[in-house]
Amino acid sequence: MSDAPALPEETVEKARPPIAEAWEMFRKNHAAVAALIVLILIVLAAIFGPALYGTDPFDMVWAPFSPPGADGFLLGTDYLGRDLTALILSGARVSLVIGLAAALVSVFIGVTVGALAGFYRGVVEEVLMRITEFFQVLPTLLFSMVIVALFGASLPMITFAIGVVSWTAVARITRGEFLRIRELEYVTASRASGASNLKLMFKVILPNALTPIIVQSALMVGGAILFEAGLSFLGLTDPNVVSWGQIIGSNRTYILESPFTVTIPGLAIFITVLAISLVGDGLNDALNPKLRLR
Amino acid sequence: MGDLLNVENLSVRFEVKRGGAFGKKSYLQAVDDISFALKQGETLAIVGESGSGKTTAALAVARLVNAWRGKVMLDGQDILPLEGAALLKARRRVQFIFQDPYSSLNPRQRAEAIVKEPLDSLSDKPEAEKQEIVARLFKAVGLRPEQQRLFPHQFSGGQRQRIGIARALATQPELIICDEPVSALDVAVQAQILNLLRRLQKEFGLTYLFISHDLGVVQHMSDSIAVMYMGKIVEHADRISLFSNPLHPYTVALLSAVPSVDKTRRAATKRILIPGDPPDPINPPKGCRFATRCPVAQERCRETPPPLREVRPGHRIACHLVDESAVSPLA
Amino acid sequence: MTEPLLKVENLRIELKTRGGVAPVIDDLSFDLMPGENISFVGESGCGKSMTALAIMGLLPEGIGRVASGRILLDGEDLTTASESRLRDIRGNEIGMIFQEPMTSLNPVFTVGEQIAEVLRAHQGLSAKAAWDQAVALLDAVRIPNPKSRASAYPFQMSGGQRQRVMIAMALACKPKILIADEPTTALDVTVQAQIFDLLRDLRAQTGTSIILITHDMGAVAEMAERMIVMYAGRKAEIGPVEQIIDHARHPYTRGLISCVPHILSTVTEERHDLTEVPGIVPSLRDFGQNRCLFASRCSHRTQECLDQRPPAKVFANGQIADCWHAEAM
Amino acid sequence: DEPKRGGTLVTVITSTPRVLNPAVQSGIATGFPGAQLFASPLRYDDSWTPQPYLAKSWEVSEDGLHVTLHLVENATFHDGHPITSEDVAFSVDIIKEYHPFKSMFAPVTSVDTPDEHTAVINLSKPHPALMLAMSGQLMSIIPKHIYGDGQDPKNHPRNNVDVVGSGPFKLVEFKNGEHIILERYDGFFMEGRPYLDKIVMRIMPDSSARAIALENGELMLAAFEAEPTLIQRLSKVKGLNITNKGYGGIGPIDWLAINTTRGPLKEVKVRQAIAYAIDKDFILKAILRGTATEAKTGIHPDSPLYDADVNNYPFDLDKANALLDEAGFPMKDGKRFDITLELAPFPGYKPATEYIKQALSKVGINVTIHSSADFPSWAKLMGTLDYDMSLDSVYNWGDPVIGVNRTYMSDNIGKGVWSNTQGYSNARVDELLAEAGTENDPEKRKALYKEFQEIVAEEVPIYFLNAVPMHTIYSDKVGNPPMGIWGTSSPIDMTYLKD
Amino acid sequence: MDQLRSTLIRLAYAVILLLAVLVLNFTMLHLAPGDVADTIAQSMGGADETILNRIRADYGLDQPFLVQLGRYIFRVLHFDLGYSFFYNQPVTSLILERLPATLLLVLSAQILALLVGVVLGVFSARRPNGILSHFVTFFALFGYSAPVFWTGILLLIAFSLKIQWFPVAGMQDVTIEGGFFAHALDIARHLVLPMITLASIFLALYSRLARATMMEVLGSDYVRTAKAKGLTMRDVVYKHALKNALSPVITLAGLQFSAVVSGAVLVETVFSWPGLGTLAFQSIIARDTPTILGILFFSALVVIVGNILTDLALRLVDPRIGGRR
Ligand SMILES: Nc1ncnc2c1ncn2[C@@H]1O[C@H](COP(=O)(O)OP(=O)(O)OP(=O)(O)O)[C@@H](O)[C@H]1O
Ligand SMILES: Nc1ncnc2c1ncn2[C@@H]1O[C@H](COP(=O)(O)OP(=O)(O)OP(=O)(O)O)[C@@H](O)[C@H]1O
Ligand SMILES: [Mg+2]
Ligand SMILES: [Mg+2]
Repeated sequence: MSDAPALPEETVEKARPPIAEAWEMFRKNHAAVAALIVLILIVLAAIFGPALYGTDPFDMVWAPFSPPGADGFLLGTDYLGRDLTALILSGARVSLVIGLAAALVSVFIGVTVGALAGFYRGVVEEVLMRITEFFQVLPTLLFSMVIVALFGASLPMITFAIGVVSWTAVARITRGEFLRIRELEYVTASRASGASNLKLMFKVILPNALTPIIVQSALMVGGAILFEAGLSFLGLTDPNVVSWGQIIGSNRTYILESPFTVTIPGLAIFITVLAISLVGDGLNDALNPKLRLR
Repeated sequence: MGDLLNVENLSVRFEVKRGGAFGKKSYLQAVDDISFALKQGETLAIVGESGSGKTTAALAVARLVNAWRGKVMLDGQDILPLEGAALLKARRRVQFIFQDPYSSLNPRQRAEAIVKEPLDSLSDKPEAEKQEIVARLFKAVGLRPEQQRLFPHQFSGGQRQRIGIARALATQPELIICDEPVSALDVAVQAQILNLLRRLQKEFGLTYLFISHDLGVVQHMSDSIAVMYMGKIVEHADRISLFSNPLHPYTVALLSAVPSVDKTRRAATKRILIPGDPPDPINPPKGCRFATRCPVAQERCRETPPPLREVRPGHRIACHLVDESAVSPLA
Repeated sequence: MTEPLLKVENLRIELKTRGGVAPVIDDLSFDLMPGENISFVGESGCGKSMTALAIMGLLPEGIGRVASGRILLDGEDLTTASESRLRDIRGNEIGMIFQEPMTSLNPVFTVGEQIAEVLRAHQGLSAKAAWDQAVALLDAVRIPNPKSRASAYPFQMSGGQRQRVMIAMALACKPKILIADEPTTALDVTVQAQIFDLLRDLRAQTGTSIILITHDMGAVAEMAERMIVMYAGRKAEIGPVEQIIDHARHPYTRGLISCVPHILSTVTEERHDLTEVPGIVPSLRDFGQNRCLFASRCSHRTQECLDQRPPAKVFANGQIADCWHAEAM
Repeated sequence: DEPKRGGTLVTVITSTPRVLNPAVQSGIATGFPGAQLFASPLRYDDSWTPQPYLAKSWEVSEDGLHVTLHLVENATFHDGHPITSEDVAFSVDIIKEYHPFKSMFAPVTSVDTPDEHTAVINLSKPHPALMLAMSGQLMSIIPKHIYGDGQDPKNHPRNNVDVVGSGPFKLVEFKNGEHIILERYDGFFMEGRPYLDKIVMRIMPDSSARAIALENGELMLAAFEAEPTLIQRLSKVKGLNITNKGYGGIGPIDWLAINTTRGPLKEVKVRQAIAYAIDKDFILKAILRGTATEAKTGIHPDSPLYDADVNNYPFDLDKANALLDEAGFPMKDGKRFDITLELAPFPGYKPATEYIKQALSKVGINVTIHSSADFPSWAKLMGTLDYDMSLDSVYNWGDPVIGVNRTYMSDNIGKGVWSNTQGYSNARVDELLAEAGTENDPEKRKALYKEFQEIVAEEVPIYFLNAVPMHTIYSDKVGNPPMGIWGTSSPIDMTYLKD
Repeated sequence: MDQLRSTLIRLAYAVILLLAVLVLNFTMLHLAPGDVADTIAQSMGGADETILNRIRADYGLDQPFLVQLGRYIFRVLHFDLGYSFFYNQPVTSLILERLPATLLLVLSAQILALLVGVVLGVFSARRPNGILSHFVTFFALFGYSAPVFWTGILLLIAFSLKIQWFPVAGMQDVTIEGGFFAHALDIARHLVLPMITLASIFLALYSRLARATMMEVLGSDYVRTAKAKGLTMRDVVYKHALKNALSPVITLAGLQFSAVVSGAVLVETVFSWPGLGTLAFQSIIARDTPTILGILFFSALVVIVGNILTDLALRLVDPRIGGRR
């Protein structure tokens, strides 16, 4: 061996956290990157748009049903002559906040329930899964209509109602992942290393179960926005704030007169949810180790 | 020297449900009343077919599944009833190396964190010292220091297994349980790991409970061998006795089934094919578990289970058909 | 001398990967005689399965392709054959069994149906005749109670039984060649012995040639007449099994044999360290370089090895080794 | 055009009626089918004049305490039983007992039936409202032999299925949420009527859908359409006609109800300031797009009792601000005080509610809109006077005694929704209303109501905005659309289809 | 025997589940201010207190909560869902009158979505980078992202108003003359738009999933085996692969049953479809407790029956289901 010629030095792999690799993968997905940019723009518009634009969305500024572009109103005016641009901008805020908050609520409930059920198995699992099934059997929209109808259409209540009806999917996914991962040897290894149940659940298993949960939560933000739109459309909403769904709902009566008052907020929802879904898809591909290994 | 590990009448059973969540409960006795002892610094191998209960027995010894009955004495102290701090102390002494180098490392931890985890949970050493230990371990298992910062997926299978070994060594355990540590590896890499394990054993005076289904590996690694069939130890002997004079029909068949490059061996052994598959572990046969496939089974084999008894010094066997003369019924 | 049944000439298979196109099989040639059993050995990822798939015309679509070389079956080049001709050949003239008996059978059809299907497709048998024939085949592969087991689903069978079903399926049309890609790696030793025993018997009855892919030298020794040792997409050594085991000419072959703790007939107290082949297989990226790909792990390495691809050196009885130092071994 | 027999009229109602029997259920959903199924003693033309219907003639005694009805002789129920004075007496009993409008027959002490075709209604005091109460859907004659079987008439099984009516049409099918189908009753007592063979009433809650259906000819007639943009749009469609006639009887008015019992709204000046701050013109022109007439008092502008000369509150922010200052609510940081405005849970109120919020903010009144998702929640707030302001509508139902008194009488405070939910109490108003209720002389009666209207206009317990712009839309094919004061809540036996 | 036992336990559990749904919602409905008497009063153009109290007494609304709940549960246990206060009709008959319309809408939308979704998924899985595949991805995202009522409104504008191909509202034109066939055709014409609207969401889900599983299945070992047997591509794809790819899609479809009932609320509202959805909406607004509960009960029942049907369908395509949990 001593006389053997030396080999070129082996390249040492850089220590890159999985998140960096995921970003690398994500960047390759052009649709997802474009969607992310759109999404960021929408969020920025929601945060800064109303202040920058200046017009009070509730102010009647012009003749009703002025079409987009006419009379200096980019998106036209609604049935009270309010500026649709201002409405869309404030609506973005409410719709996004509800989307995020409701998704958080359901992720919180879903992950807790799913984690406990998947980790402890046995009676705990039985009981929790029966509860999950109970909520699954309830028709979601009807149930949330009942909640909102009964306890008032305030934003927190709407958010809560949406969260309460949509956590079951997260719970199932979390449980499935926990069931799968808890059987993997590294969990046993952690146990052999003396890790407590709490640590196993939240430090070992949960981080590894996050991928599908994140993807699902991303989709749920979109779902919640749609859900709120549905409730608003039915009139179950807080009239003191504007959301996109509500713009559609209250302008629906006038579609024959001015279809744009319905189409524009519809497009806003559509583009936002589409962007969220595309980002979710991108995340899915980026975080999926199966795809990364190739 | 006394026995480091003494397993007495260990049984493990799992609850299995058939026919949905509300189906009838039944039990699968994965490990059925096994006893063995292991001296400090030695290697006991457990061999047997897939599903014979090797892993389960090992996990029970390491307190990673709950034993149903029996005792696991570590230096004379039964570790099964231990809880809390005492359990953590026992964990420090018994560590585990897993079969699958891919699933046994947490993909979200860096290599150093994986190796350090047992120290974090089981010892109260200062951080600096822990890091020092980790660095030493990396060296001991033949990994480069800069690889500490990598994530598992950036390693090859053999390297991953080295991380697993380093982790097992972290708390300076006395007993290491190796559950098929090389069966997922390529033959070339397998040799590296086996050599490493033997080197470490000598260096640190480790005791191994070594599980494998590869008889070649077992022959190479162990000092004594226990053969399991459907949750029971059917034969237990030192290395030389077992390989040169296997007694139980199952052991004999198992040994004969191994293909070999060794021409003389091929010429010498007559292949004994045992027909069929192991019976349903939930409803095992009531007599000898092997009776359904045994070429020489008799009526009493099907009726009464044979006890495991010593027929020669250090050679225990559970077969009705082997008498004091210690001749295999298949011979 | 009879004509070879299968003749592979300078086969090169390229795979599209993220890093570009890699030659996963690089200049492979070998013959298979009628009734012969040839064995492929090599570490994981060296291209054994790709060779088998190339012969079947089943390289992963859009990823792998035969870049050059020929695969002649009875003189007919399979690399240029039409898809429908290949369909005729698959399952009919060449049968194949795969590594994973657990996943290689379709879980939602009965095993009888899965066997009968081949017969219907290739021999135009009626449903009834095909089924009866399937039952007969199950009997031939020693499945007890074949009549009723034919309507069992794969999940109702043990691993060994499934692999026997696979064999029955592959042999249903009495193919000239049977390719067995690691048929026993997922099975227990005792079951592996049953399978090998069965394959031997069937070969004796039908005269089918077998290409056995495995990484178990012992299995090669017991099953095959000739063996091909593969390394990183290239042939390292080819020749009669006994001769190679006794006197391998390629350092990789040597390593492969000596690093495995083979079970020995006489056990002694003394145990030597196993021979280590240091390092790991080159990654797909490095395949196809003009040098000896084993050089980085080889203790006999010289500058030559790093500069140029080793030539094939021919020895007695058709033993060929691709190594600069083959003679010196 | 000569009316012509035959044809199917496809028309629409906006919600499924609970019950088809108007004797136990009021409301416009029941009214349209109910008035076709059941006949009443009188009917009214479009100039508030009573006409014979089941009663071929009638007389009121000198003292106003006895009203005698002479019934037509050949009238039969849909099962062939003759309609007799017994049935009239029975119906009055049932309506007195079960109909929500207690004031309609409150003074009725008994009904005598001297013969089969004569019914004498005895009153405890003169009751001029009785005439209107005997018309439209308010006094449906129901068969005693069906509803007198001891079952609860309110939940009687024959209220919705196998209805045995007395009107020009009989029930073919009633499918909840889908349609009601009626067909001509051949035994109807009026010779040659009705003209239509069949009436299909589709149930379509969505106004746009109804508009499209009218436009593309799926519907031939729609009543109670009150959506201004749609009315405007449809008025331009060829082949469609639009009228706002036919709603004087029901008399729907949009109002801003004000809780006079709490907070700043206790002050008359504050209420007046609110009235000044609201630009009715904006509501009438921008929101209602000229489809509605202004309403100044609690009596519908179409009613002969309406007083158009009461104090009006022209849009005047200065006056509003001055009044608020006077009332002791000075402007601080652009704000005087907070109040809530209830959004009534029916379609159509949102624009005006949102407008009022915005309008009041201009005089420093910070309005929060509170929405109740369903009716009971809103009704609870209203009925218990647990609200500040609410925009909705109220119906006159013909005579003020029926639909107007309830809002102002101090003995009706907080008795549920559409009672005196303002907590308004004025002794003079109580007196005027009581007196007008028994005054048989039309002129004197009108004077009493004039004074009443002046007082409430001044004190603004309610700020009246406009008559609800209800319109009937019908295709050119429809002859004689219902134009009487009761509109479609009266029989459409004269309506016919042209070729 | 085991099968029977577990089926029975499952049924018992379903009953408990249904009761739990009822109790929870009954309680919630009770907690809210006001009751149906108010709505009844509203529908009558106002009513005075005596009438309101009378109505409350008639319907037992004046009883203590537990008594009301107990009575209700007692009745439900006797297969009586009670009486709709608002519609003055037994709830069961009220719902059964509306159920066919909803079932027709929901089932036809589901079937359409499943058929088209699977077909699109399979085609695009075979050419994962082809035009069709991209189209399916886009189409699926579109279906998922657009609010269903908005899609409905746009379809209405396009197909009922601009080009008058389909009727605006309702389920049938009662004036149509003719026999069964004419009526069926008429209902079909009314069904088209709402069905497409409702199907659009599910189509999105199914085609995506079908594409993904089909791609996975096409890469599986047993498909390779099938190819190695020399089967035609048609057999490989439509026999071996498809049957395996179906079960995840069926599972997903099974999970959608509750969503379907909810989705119907919006679609029915837009198209004035005389189904349970509109009834539910109106009953909630009217606080017609027995009807709301009845609808929840029926939808829960639909979900449970749907789950059982899903299980059966899964058993048909996947023999392993019977054997494992
Ligand atoms: N958690 C569990 N629940 C139920 N049964 C189990 C569980 N773990 C193992 N078993 C069963 O116990 C028996 C013994 O399993 P074990 O894993 O110990 O076998 P093994 O000898 O290690 O096999 P292998 O060689 O395949 O690893 C098997 O029949 C297995 O199916
Ligand atoms: N579908 C694929 N896409 C990309 N690369 C592939 C694909 N299939 C196989 N490869 C690569 O091709 C190379 C040769 O693979 P092949 O399956 O022939 O190896 P093998 O010798 O059969 O290994 P094993 O013993 O693990 O079966 C490997 O490096 C593998 O990673
Ligand atoms: Mg194991
Ligand atoms: Mg392979």
